[in-house]
Amino acid sequence: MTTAESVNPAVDVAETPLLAKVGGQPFTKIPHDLYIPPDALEVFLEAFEGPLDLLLYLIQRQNLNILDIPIADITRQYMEYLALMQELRLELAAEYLVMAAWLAEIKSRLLLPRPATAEAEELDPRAELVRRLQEYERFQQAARTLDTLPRLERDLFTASAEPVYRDLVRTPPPVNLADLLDALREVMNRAELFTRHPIQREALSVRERMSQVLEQLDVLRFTAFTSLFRPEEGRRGLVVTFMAILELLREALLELVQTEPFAPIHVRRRS
Amino acid sequence: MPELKILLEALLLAAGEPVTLERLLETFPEAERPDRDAIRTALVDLAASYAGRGMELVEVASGFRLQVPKPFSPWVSRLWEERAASYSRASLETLALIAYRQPITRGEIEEVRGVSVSTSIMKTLQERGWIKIIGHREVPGHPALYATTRAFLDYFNLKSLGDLPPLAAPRDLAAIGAALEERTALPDSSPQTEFPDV
Amino acid sequence: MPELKILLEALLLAAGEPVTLERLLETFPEAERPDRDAIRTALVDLAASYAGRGMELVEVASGFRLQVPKPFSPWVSRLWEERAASYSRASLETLALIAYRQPITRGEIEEVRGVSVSTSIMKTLQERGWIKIIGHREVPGHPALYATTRAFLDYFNLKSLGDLPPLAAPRDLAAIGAALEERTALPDSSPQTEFPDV
Repeated sequence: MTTAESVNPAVDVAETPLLAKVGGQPFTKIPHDLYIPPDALEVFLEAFEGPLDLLLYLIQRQNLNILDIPIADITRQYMEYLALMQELRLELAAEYLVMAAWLAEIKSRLLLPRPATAEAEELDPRAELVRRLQEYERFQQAARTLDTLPRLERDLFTASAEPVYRDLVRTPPPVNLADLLDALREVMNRAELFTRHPIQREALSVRERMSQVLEQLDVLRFTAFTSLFRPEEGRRGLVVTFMAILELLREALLELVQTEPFAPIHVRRRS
Repeated sequence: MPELKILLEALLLAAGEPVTLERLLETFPEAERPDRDAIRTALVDLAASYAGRGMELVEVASGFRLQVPKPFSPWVSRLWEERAASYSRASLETLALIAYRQPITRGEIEEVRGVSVSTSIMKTLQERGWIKIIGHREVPGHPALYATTRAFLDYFNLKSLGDLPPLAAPRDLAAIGAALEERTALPDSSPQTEFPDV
Repeated sequence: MPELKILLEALLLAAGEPVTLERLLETFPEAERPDRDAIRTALVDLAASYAGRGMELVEVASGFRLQVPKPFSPWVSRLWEERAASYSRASLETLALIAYRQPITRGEIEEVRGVSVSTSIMKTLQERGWIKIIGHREVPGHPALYATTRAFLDYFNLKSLGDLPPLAAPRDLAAIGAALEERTALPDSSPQTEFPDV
């Protein structure tokens, strides 16, 4: 850490009276050094985002590299801030106390002679703290960078023009042939159930059908032969219609026209 | 400060709604605030610059607004195409009956289905362009006769109604067979042998 | 049909949100649909035509968007009474951790920050549509795994996570240890056995 850039505006306020201390010079009793009105102090202390943030602040304020942490000094300063917070009855997150214990542990381990045998594996007791501080510092930086990215609604604005002439377009649902067949099968099966009731069908009369066919025909226009048949009537109905047509033909009431072999047959009423 | 005309463009685009002259004025710090005439002139300039573009500047009751001109509405409308919910069973049955039994009246469909067919189903299928009225049955009430359209065949990738798959169930086959025969077999086959059971 | 470039302008303005190339294509009836390259070329043309104007065409995670460029923000932000929300350091740090370390659990965020992450921060970020739960870690307690969303990228004017500014390079633990050894070794002849109180 080489910059003395402050962490946030709230810290700025407090930083000025403390700037005299540089380069790890011992820190005297905090309350006497802090020329901060009690209200502002509270805001200042509340501005910390946890113990790592407070530690980083203490380190950065003294223009120290994280690797140069004077553990004894920083620990003392940290404890003094903690005491201050407690004095101000600020609710302390448990993490602050955990950090205090950790700092004390590091400090005591640094004071003890290291056993020569464990030399290879054992790292400096500060290493883990330094790692955590560095990691947190990276994301503090990332958060600041993120905040400076051009952001919608603050720096950039979606450009739009009203689509006043917009109509509601609905895409009809897709249908596949299999669904259609399923539906038909189902309805036919159901229809069978209905027809199972013994309903006496009136016998289809060829005579009646003859007049029906005739009614459908026109003197002027040809009608498609096939259109005279109603498949829903079943075979019976089709045959009756066919016989009616033959009978009408015999009686010369209609004429059939087919322009060429296999072409559609058309029917017209004879005048 | 950007050119007034361009700044007004940015303001109107960002607003996305009509903005009054007063509201436009208020976006300037007092010391730099242009007068109303300057804004009006710039707006006129801006409006003229949109000739042949994808937007137009209009003054409506609640202020100045950028809008997408009418000629673009067919494309713009399709931006929000809503996929309708899939068809109901009733719609599919109705469509299937029309396809396999055309021409058919609504009453005949109802007879087979055993329930009434709602007007909205017939309307939906007609709006989709899949069925149409091809005439009226010469019976009392002159009910409309429905048939499927070319669009229906196109949608299902069929060359003709004859390409509709036959139904597997034997009972149904007779019905469908009759429907298909009506269109294809009848004219060229001997009805005497085709219909032995009458 | 209007010129493609102009039509795209109208579509993007009407949409008022990022539009994918596919969605743009679908606004054309199939028979008249331009190919993707034609659209891309027209979009490039269009973007170039906005130089010095009150809008710019950008591609973000969810597609192409017309937006009012940053230099206009002082005026544009005065259009609305409310200031854009600013986010607390805690929120931004949490968001940064999720953005750079996703998928990540709340516990992992807390570990780096050295402090617990309030539920309200996670809720706000989720409500904002910037983060979402994408699964659960297969460890006791099955903690939720958080990741950023497409809306997050859109909001920060990014096309992909790769466009995020690079994170400061980490120093690995061994290096930290070595550096510490070196520093403490200098003033003292036998650092192995004795650590001076620093």
